[in-house]
Amino acid sequence: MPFLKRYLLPRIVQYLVVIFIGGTLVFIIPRLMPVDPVQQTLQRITIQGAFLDPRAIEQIRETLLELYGLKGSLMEQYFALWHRLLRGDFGPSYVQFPTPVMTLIKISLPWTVGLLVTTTVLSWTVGNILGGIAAYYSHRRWAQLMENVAMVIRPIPYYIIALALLLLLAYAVPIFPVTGGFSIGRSFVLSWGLVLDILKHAFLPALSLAIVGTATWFMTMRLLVSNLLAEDYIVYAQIAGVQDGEILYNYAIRNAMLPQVTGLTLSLGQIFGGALITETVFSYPGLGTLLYSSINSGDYNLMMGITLLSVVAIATGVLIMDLIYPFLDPRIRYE
Amino acid sequence: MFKVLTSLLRQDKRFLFGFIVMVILLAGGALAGFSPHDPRLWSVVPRDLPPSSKYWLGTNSMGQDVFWQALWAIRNSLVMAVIAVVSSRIIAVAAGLLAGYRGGLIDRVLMTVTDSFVILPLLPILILITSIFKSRLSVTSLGILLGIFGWAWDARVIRSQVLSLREREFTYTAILSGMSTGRIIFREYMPFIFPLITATAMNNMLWAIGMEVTLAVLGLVSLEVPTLGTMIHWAVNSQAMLLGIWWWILTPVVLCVFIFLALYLLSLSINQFLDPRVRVQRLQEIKG
Amino acid sequence: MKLTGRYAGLLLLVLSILVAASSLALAQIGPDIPREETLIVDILTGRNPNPRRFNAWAPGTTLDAGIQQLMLDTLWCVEYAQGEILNVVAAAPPMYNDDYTQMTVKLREGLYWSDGVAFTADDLVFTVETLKANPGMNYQAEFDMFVKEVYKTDDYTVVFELKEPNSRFHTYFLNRWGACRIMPKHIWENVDNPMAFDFYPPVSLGQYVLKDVDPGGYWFLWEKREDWERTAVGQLYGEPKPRYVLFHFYGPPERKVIAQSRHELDMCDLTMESLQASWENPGFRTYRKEYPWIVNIDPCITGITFNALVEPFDNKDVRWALALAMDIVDVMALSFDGAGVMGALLVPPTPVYLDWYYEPMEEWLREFTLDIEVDGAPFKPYDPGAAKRLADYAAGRGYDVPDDPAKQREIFGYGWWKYAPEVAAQLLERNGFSRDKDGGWLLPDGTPWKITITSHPNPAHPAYKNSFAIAQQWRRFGIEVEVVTTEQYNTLATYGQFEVSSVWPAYEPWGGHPDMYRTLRMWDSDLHRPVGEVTYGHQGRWSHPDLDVIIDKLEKIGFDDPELIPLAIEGLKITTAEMPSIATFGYPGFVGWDETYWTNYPGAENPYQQPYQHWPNFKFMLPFLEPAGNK
Amino acid sequence: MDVLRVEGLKAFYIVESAGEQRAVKAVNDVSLSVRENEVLGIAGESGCGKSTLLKSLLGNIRPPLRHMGGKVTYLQGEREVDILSLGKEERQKLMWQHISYVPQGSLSVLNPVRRIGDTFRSFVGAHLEIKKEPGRFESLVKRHLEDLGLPVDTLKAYPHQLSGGMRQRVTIALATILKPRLILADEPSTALDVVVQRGVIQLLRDIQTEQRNTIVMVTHDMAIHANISDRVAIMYAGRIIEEAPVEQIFMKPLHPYTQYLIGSLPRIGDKSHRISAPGAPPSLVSLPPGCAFHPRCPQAKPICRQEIPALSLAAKEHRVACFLAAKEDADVDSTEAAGSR
Repeated sequence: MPFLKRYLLPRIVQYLVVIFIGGTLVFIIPRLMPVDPVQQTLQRITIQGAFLDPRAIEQIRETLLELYGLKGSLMEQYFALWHRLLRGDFGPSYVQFPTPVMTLIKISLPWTVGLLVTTTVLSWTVGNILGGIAAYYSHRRWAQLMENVAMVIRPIPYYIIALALLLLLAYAVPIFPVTGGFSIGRSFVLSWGLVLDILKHAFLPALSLAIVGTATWFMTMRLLVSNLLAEDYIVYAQIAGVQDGEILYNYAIRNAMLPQVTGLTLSLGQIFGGALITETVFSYPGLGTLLYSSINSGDYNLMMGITLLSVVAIATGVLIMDLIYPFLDPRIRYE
Repeated sequence: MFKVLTSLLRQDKRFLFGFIVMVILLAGGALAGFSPHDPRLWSVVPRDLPPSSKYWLGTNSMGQDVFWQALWAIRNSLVMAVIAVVSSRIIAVAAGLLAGYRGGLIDRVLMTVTDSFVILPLLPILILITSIFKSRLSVTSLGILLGIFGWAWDARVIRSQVLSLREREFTYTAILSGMSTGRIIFREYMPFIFPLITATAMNNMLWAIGMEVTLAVLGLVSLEVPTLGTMIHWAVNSQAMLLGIWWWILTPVVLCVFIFLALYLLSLSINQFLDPRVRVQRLQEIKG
Repeated sequence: MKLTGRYAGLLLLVLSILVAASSLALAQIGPDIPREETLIVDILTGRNPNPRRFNAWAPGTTLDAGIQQLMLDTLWCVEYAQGEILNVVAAAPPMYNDDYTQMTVKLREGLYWSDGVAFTADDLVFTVETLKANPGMNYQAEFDMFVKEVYKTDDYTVVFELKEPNSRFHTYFLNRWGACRIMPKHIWENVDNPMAFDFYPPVSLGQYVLKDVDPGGYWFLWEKREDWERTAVGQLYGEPKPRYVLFHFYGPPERKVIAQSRHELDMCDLTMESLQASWENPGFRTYRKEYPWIVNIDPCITGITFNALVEPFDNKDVRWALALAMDIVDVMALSFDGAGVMGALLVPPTPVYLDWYYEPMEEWLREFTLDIEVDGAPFKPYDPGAAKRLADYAAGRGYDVPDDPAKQREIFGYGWWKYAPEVAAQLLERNGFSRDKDGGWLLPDGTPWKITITSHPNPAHPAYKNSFAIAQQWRRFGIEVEVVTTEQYNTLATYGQFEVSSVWPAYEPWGGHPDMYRTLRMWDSDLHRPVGEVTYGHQGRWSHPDLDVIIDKLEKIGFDDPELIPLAIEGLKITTAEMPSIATFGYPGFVGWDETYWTNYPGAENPYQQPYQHWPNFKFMLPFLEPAGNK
Repeated sequence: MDVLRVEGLKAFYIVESAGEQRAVKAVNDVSLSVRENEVLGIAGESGCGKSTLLKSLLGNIRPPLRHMGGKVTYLQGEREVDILSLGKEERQKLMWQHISYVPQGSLSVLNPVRRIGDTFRSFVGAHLEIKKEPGRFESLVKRHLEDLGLPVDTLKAYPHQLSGGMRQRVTIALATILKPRLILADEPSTALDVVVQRGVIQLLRDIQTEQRNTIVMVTHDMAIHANISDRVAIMYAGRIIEEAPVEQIFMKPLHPYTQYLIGSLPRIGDKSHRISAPGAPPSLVSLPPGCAFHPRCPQAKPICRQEIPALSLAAKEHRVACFLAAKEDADVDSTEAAGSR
């Protein structure tokens, strides 16, 4: 089948290459860092222990190198990495030794996924619809207003937006919680109250992400649609008296959506890297803070685990996207 | 060129706005050299003063004049962005031309690498790298680092342009007339590729400036070099928002907005001037 | 446009539901936990990514979210506000034999684990034996090295037979900011792999027991035990007042300010700036109610460390020159707006150490000279008037500062080194340094002198601000300085890959005991390693034969020997004359307390206890807090 | 009876370049009437304004094209409506059921991501209530395609799956599904090869016979006009310069330009050299004074350089705008002359 050979096969090869490059990168980069995970652990012990005999530290160091699997040459470590990864094992966290990296990721992942999937999809949808509308009715005053607002919001550093929201809605007008995923002491039994509670806590981080996300999608979509408006099939449909709503949705947005869908895949894949800044600002219990603290503490395995997961997720997302793309764009299917 | 500029300035209000803002910003950056203070010295002026006729944008908690700091920040951020743009353009053009012109295996290999760079989660990787090199991350090296990660997208755009050029008549004519590959590329293709380079450069510049701010907020760049990012870093960590030192935090934020607006509007009208299709083409390239 | 309208409507509906839901319950804590019976405190070390791990004996477990404060009491504990050592689980101080090869511990009677099982000598013996047998666990190496045998003589007496003499073996069980804690034998004896065991839900020996944790690791809720009197603190101080203690990490300082403004955080650590931003919060107070607000009893000294193995910092004159090129008043002004207690010695200037060391050494300091002549007389670098200069600066900033010199000394410290750039220049020039035409310093080989300071990456950490402030001094003096803040600064220091670092200039002493062995021992020459190797001594890699002799002597005398202080003073004279690190000021603790729900915090006016929530001693404070009566 | 009357229509492209406003006079004072049930051909070189004229007839005037004057009146039942003064809604109501449009370039006019059937549905749905009557649309479309001899399967296809000829047929089917009284066709067969072209034209003709509607056919291809048109109007530089029944145009062209146009057509058995008009058509931005054709006209007289000839009756049903052909009608409307300068 030529479709298989010309379309599918290159994409699967691509998929494997990306994962390989990603895995190699996340193996090499941390090892270039002067952070020594054993040293970091020793430091924690030194801070926590009353007084360690200097000679004892030498002994602990040896033991830890052994336990962490950091003995042996880089090549050996590198092969050990792929060997483990193929079994879906990211090894133990160094800092939280001997807890497996997977356990830590599993604790944090649901929060990040919950927050980011919702906001990404929401802002993608809203941004695209508003962007399409604003482009279609670009001469109207409200459309221009929307564009100007988006144009000003877009470049403000996200960190500032998040912080400003927090100060505004948790400090100046304290209607939302400052931090956390849900109320303290609330039993974690599924109920309407719990759902509401989680939503309430997720609201500010979600809002901050949605504002920026919507503005970004809005601007791309506006550009795409305004370029499409000169297309013959849109002009033709307009002449034929097809209603604006129909043209906007089935003609303009449907066509402009194609690149946006790919964009969505890419940004959904980024979830596994965590919304690093969001989570730091709102102290949200997700992967972003986990990743950041793992970098700070030189926890190679945890770093590699999260980054690699992110690479795999994006690559898989893009692969799936490539596979279903022909269904979205009939032109590709019959190429 | 000059004629194009004047006609764009006269007929396109967006271009006019972007141009004026950009000229002001560039002039500001150039003016930084005349700063009466070493930007890395503290306690050169009284602390925490609001804007006044003496200190146009007030002073910060470290005893620096926000106005002059801002000029330095513009200069450094723009220099950083330009370096990022130039270096990423070089890679993108080289990869795009080679892949598009040679085709075959080279094309496939190059495009696979390119796609990998598009897909890799940039922020975690950049954080990893910057936390290694932080101490040595000057404005120049940060620019180059961002350049290394910012080319992939545009290499694809250039490649597809070359692909379509290759199919055109004049390429065959040129080949038949014995023109060398280099001459074909530079004499025949460049006029078509150059607009693409300009168009993608603006977006890349915005990306580089935004990335610098993110990394600086996380404290991952050389903090004593004033850039838009480090200005925000110091202001936030000195609680400028809570303490009401708004002139300190607002200055870099407003500058960010203006730089973005200027570059965005410039790129929009330049694109339109060159070819209204380019932008769509670029965005549609995502699907690869 | 119909469709858009519908979307907007939907969005508005969701929004209003959320807002309505939010305004119903404002507080962070759930409805079942009464706020007025709960003390909410900050977690110093941040989010705990593995919140259901309570194995305090494996490396890496986060301890300061309740484990060390409320759950696992230790044998002894340092109390540095009063300068004493408390017997907590132990009933008495340790008893050594004459050659320090045997240590006997008497345990408190009537203590119970939170699951109702009695605490006995078996628990302690089991703990030591278990740790000793499991490589990788905390204290395994130490116990392996020193413990020949551990056994009980009765249910409340444990004897340690040591392999070699060790006059300070008990300090492994002396809680300063961590110590060896005791395992409940009845739980751990069934554990196969003590390293992997999570110990969840945990069993407590303290007055509180874990009630709930955040799966995300941001908070830990502890509840008062019903049998609180069957604990060491119960026997010592009685019933703790809060029914719940909530450890809650809010994030960077501004978030703590916000939380306190909402009365959702009672005790926390702030920074100078966030403290200033907190004044509008009703009920807010600091350690001192007036300027400089900070905690002055923290047993750590800040400063800057030279790498003695790197040129030109191997030269004592260079180190002294850099000290004299610093204006301590400007350093403190830049880093904390003058709030701090300056200390010239490598000893934290807390009230007890001022009594033990600064007071006795003041006369010596005043007369101390460098071997360089200024105006024909040996130069005396000590400046007893530095505190006054700092006080004048603060007054100039509009703060209320007492005029009484004695009060000023108490608030700002005893004195520091003179700001004498010209003497510094003299010191450098006689070592071959020179200046270029712009006044920039050149190394003896004629190349420009550039110093890189490696520092802590967290803006909330004192070392961060301090290194930038010090960089300013040297830059003004004509040296090119770069500050590199990096997560790796500690590792870099341990490997000796630095020139100048903001790691602790000297190891912290016990805090509540005059013994300086803990500090001085780190400069022992046999601990030092070349650059590129991990050092187990002080990262500055400086040592001195005379100091080695003093360390040897200290090692041979016991913890309560009257010679401790005189010996330490001799050691400190050496570290002063040699200037291996420059001490600047005591660790400024910017504590912020909210008095809306709780009062009688141990502030400067009544320092009955150390003031932090992250120290193990926090538990001793709880019986003295008073509910403010607000609902 | 005239189903469409164009009076003094002017539509210019207003372009700004280098800060100056310039008018591209694409449709410049065109008057025209279309009778019921006829095929009116509009011919001319590319760039003469014929496509713009069609756009204006459709009321599809959007920047940079601007309506500068004149009326386009359709007769709808008993009612006369000026399409250029209608609101958007009303204009759309007029479309497809009364006026329809077959565009040029069939690939680009069909939505690439929707099936042909969906495009039919949205076009029909815009004018008929098909949602409430299930099956009505399906049977309508099916019958229509069958009538036109098109396979019903094409409804399931995407535009790019069809051949160019099939796409053009589909476009024609799309334009005629609601049996419009008037079909405006813009180069419907350009870019197709000759055999396919013939089929497409034949299809249009069949439809016209079947549905008894009126067609305005714009194409530069005189052969097509010969084939299908009843009357032909020749455009040059934004104006209609000659208008006559098709036989008259071919047999007795009066305007020198038309003569060149006809003269350049290949004829079976004629081996003589074909003469086309010398020079190139003028720029619509700066028209020459007087008759726009005079620089290319071998018989130009002084008056041709000064005044614009009006379109006037030269023979029965035959009107021409040329001082040479209609000497008796030399008095020129001075206001119009001023307006076009």
